[in-house]
Amino acid sequence: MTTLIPITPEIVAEHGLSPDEYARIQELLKRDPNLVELGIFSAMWSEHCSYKSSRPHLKTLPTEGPRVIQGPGENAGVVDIGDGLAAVFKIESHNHPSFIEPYQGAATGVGGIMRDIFTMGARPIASLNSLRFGAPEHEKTCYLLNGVVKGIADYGNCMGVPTVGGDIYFDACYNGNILVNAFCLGLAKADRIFLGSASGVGNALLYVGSKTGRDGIHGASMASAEFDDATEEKRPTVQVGDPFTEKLLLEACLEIMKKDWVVGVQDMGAAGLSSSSFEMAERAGMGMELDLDAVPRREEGMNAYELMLSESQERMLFVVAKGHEPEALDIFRKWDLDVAVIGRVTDDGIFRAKESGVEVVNLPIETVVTGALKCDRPTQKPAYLAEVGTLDLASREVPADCGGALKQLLASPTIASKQFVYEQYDHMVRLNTLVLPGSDAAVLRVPETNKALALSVDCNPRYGYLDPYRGAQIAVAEACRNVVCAGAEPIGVTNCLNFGNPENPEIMWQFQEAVRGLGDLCRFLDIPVVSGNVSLYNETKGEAIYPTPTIAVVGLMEDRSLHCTQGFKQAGQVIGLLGSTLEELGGSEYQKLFWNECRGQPPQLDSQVEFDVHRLCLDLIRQRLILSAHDCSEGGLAVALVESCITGPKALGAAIELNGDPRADALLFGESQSRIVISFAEEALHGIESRAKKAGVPFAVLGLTGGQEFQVKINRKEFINENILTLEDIWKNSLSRYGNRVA
Amino acid sequence: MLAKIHVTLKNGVLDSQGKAVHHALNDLGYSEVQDVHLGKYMEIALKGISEKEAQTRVKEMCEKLLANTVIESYRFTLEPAE
Amino acid sequence: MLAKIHVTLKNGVLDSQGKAVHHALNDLGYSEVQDVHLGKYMEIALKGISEKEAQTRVKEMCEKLLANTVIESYRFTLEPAE
Amino acid sequence: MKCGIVVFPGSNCDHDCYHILKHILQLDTHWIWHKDEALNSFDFIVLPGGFSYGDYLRPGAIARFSPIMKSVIAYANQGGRVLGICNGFQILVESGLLPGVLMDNAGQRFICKDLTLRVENNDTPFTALCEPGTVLKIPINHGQGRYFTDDDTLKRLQDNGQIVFRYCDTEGNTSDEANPNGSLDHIAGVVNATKNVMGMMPHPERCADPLWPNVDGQMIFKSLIESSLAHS
Ligand SMILES: Nc1ncnc2c1ncn2[C@@H]1O[C@H](COP(=O)(O)OP(=O)(O)O)[C@@H](O)[C@H]1O
Ligand SMILES: [Mg+2]
Repeated sequence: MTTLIPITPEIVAEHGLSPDEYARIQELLKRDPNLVELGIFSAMWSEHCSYKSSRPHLKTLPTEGPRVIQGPGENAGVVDIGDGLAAVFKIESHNHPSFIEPYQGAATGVGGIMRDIFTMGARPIASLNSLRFGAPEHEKTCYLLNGVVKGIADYGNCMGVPTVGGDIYFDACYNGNILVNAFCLGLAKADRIFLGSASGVGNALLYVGSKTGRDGIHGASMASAEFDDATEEKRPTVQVGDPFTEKLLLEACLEIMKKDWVVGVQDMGAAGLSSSSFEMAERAGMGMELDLDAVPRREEGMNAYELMLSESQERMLFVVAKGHEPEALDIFRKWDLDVAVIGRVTDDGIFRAKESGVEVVNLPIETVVTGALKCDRPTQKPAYLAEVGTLDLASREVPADCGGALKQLLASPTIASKQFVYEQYDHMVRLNTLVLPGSDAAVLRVPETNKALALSVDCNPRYGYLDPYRGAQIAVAEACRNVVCAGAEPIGVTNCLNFGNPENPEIMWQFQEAVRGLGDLCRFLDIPVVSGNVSLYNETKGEAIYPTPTIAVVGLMEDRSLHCTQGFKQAGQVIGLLGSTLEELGGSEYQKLFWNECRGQPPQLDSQVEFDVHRLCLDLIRQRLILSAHDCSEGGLAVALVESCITGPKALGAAIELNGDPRADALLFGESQSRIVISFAEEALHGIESRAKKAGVPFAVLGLTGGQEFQVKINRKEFINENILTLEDIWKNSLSRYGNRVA
Repeated sequence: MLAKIHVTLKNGVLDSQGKAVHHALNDLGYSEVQDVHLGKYMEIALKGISEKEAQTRVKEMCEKLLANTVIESYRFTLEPAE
Repeated sequence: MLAKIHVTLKNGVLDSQGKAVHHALNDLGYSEVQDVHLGKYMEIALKGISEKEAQTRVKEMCEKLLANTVIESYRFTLEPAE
Repeated sequence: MKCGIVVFPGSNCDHDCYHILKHILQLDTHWIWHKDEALNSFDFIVLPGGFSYGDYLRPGAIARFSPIMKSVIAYANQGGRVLGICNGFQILVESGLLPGVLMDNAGQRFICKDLTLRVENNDTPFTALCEPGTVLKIPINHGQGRYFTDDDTLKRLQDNGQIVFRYCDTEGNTSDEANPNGSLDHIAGVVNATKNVMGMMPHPERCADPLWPNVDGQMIFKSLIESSLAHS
């Protein structure tokens, strides 16, 4: 039996626990743990569950605000949006599993984040996904892209939750570690939020969902260990998703949550039954008693160790008030789900589990949940920064053919339209999507109100590589700017911090700087961080990914009719720019594509300027002075202008005149922040000018929409003159050409 | 030559389709059904290679493309073409 | 008893999945691949019935549910359970 | 006017259909649970889109054996009007109420996007308000929508005017480029011989709420309402 195996140092090491950590377990328990207990410690003290490296830093984030109903610490964050409703949202990573098995890894990532949302009592209404792949020419990239996208599509589509946006970057730093970050947003009644808390002695513990199998045993530990060649060889069991069961689980949960005898609920994610039961009991300061024989299982002969640590998907743990078990069972059976009463809440703070009548686990709950050794990991400014920090533009030439350069940029899979991807996602189901994917932010109406929510997710990893502090700030700024361009006011942030190995002080420094940047800008803009997730150890053979603090922002619009999109609406309208263009090429896509380097300083970010631009843009949209707004991001002004030309009701050309000192390529392709391309009817010019002046935001007229050519003059000299339909074909179809090629 | 390939889920991997079909058959009154597993079957016609070569090449195709060896196993036979 | 069932597309029904796999294999350099057909393979464990009964019952399951006889044909064998 | 929407486990466009029929078109709209056996008197019923039974085995294959389907089949055979949208269409072909099958999209990918259809026959309760040749803009959302049938059946469908919609370009011309999934003869929707059961892959309920600029989908529901009024 698993409990009789003596614990050797080898077994401890296999469980990813250090000798110090094991000594601490012995000290806390005043005895040796048995194997099941060791497994539980190993999972609960893994980086993934305990946040031992990151917690001290995360504590510094601003998490409060008048709208915040629930900040970090629960399954998802909750923000009040008025009318008695709340937005419930979170983003989470499924990076390691998706590298091993892209389809199932991404699918179960989507399933997991949706469970986080509906466990809170919210109906999921929209998903986003943020993806990072290796260099396009890397042999695995195309396969991984297709597998991940299909996994997200099949799961989300079957669930009937629209996938309305996301972002995708390609860079060699992800060759050995792709990132799959999934975001989900739900709506709930503000006074009917469910928490993962197991209170009330004698209350019943209900297991609901799929049967337990031997899936991903030690998955949580795997997600916390660096990759090496052997990991791929071993091909550990990955979890397999069943979206159909999850759809039933969703409907059943929302049905049962109308009852007032549901005490608490939590989904079984990483570390499965262990983490859900321990965390629920800990939050309520209670104990728990489990009968493992009652746990529904897929295979015969599963032991306590496997039952406690399996990561089978589509499972939840409910606590219902004593006496209501029969009603609860009826509801779940109506939905054809496996359900069983597997235990009770006790009051002594101890977790006990029995297998065939024999006690196999007896652990003090608080010790397990909060006892992990806090790591105050050392930090050190990375040596590479000194090498890459400078960029001598004088020795790099402006391309002779800027039109050709523009075409190359438009074809880059990082910049090209993501239509190939989002066409595979149902982005319309539930009839809320007012602005479909393809604009800066998706906009969803809030049913039964006049409101709408705008969503965007962002993070440029190259900026983070050159300066993690500013990289994180820009990620926040850009995600907010996207939401503002749609006409919404940012009200909440969730984040997924993807980094390398925290045991390396240089990585830990990156982490610390990014968290500081994220916190500083959110504080400045007064937007609370209400949920998040940390994914560390994203490195292979010592090669870490670039710091990737992915930021998702939710924005609120009181009047949904005031939403705005990025495309130019018709010919003969004036094109303008809010914000100013500096000579900044460090970390740009242009730099990477033409000089094959990532160096210098990332674009500057002035928090006040950013804030002012947001205010002004929202003001112009609300005054109905502008007809389109589009954030300038990768590829700079030229790419933003072309995108606006192409993404309106029909492709339009434009005649643009730029003036200024920066060199031509910086004016065209530099990625200066806090810039928004707008278009408007000529009559509006005056109003816009005076409002910009009052707001202290630089504003310039750039040209006019219309014709078949995309034409740019700089200081009166023509630099670009291309047929807009040619540009449209390149931008719209490059990614599908890439994704549809075989091998 | 004709390669006949069976691709099935590895033991212990959740077979959600099999589960659904199993339920459906039980509901239809086939109470004798105890378990259902669903897999793929492929026939690949090959030309211009020896059986020995085919053995290696088909194995390679399975590993690379036809089966997802993280969760699936495969087996195949080679037969002379009809 | 174990029923092993093969469900394949009837002749003349375009096998777009097979075609896609065929292309993919050719692109991967397997030029010896002449043709690919994809089908389903199912294993159904049966209990408490005779082989003769099973013969009728499995045929019925195929006709009713497991194959769509508008486009698919099926064949099966029965084996004693291991 | 009273109508019903059948909810299978895994249906997910049921709410959308309900919203359009109940809130936009103001009909007396009812849910019909798949485990129910009896069907009340409805003017028409809708089998909505989604992934009934996860689309496992084949889309619609398992749902057609839901308890309610016996009544749906009886209802249809007595002339009751049944509209199957997307997964609903797949269930109708699997249950034999409509001819043909719906196979994997030729491109092997799921597709969600707006596209255009041509109304081929307006002599059906589902299209009575359209002129023949009208081009409707209605989104599709499916991975298995390639309509297929044998030559004889196709001939019969063509001769009897059972092909109700074909995929076309914005000008109304059919072509392989305008056909998103490789459907035989560009078929996007068909009716049965008695024209009281229709299946279509595009989703009219996704373009029937005036909150969006496009309400072409209303043509189908309004036709149904109009002809049901005439019928009763
Ligand atoms: N993985 C994805 N899934 C769905 N939609 C995506 C994805 N990646 C990008 N998109 C959509 O494509 C559009 C452009 O994205 P992006 O280039 O990141 O915009 P921006 O640079 O303005 O943030 C957005 O509407 C976005 O939601
Ligand atoms: Mg972006």
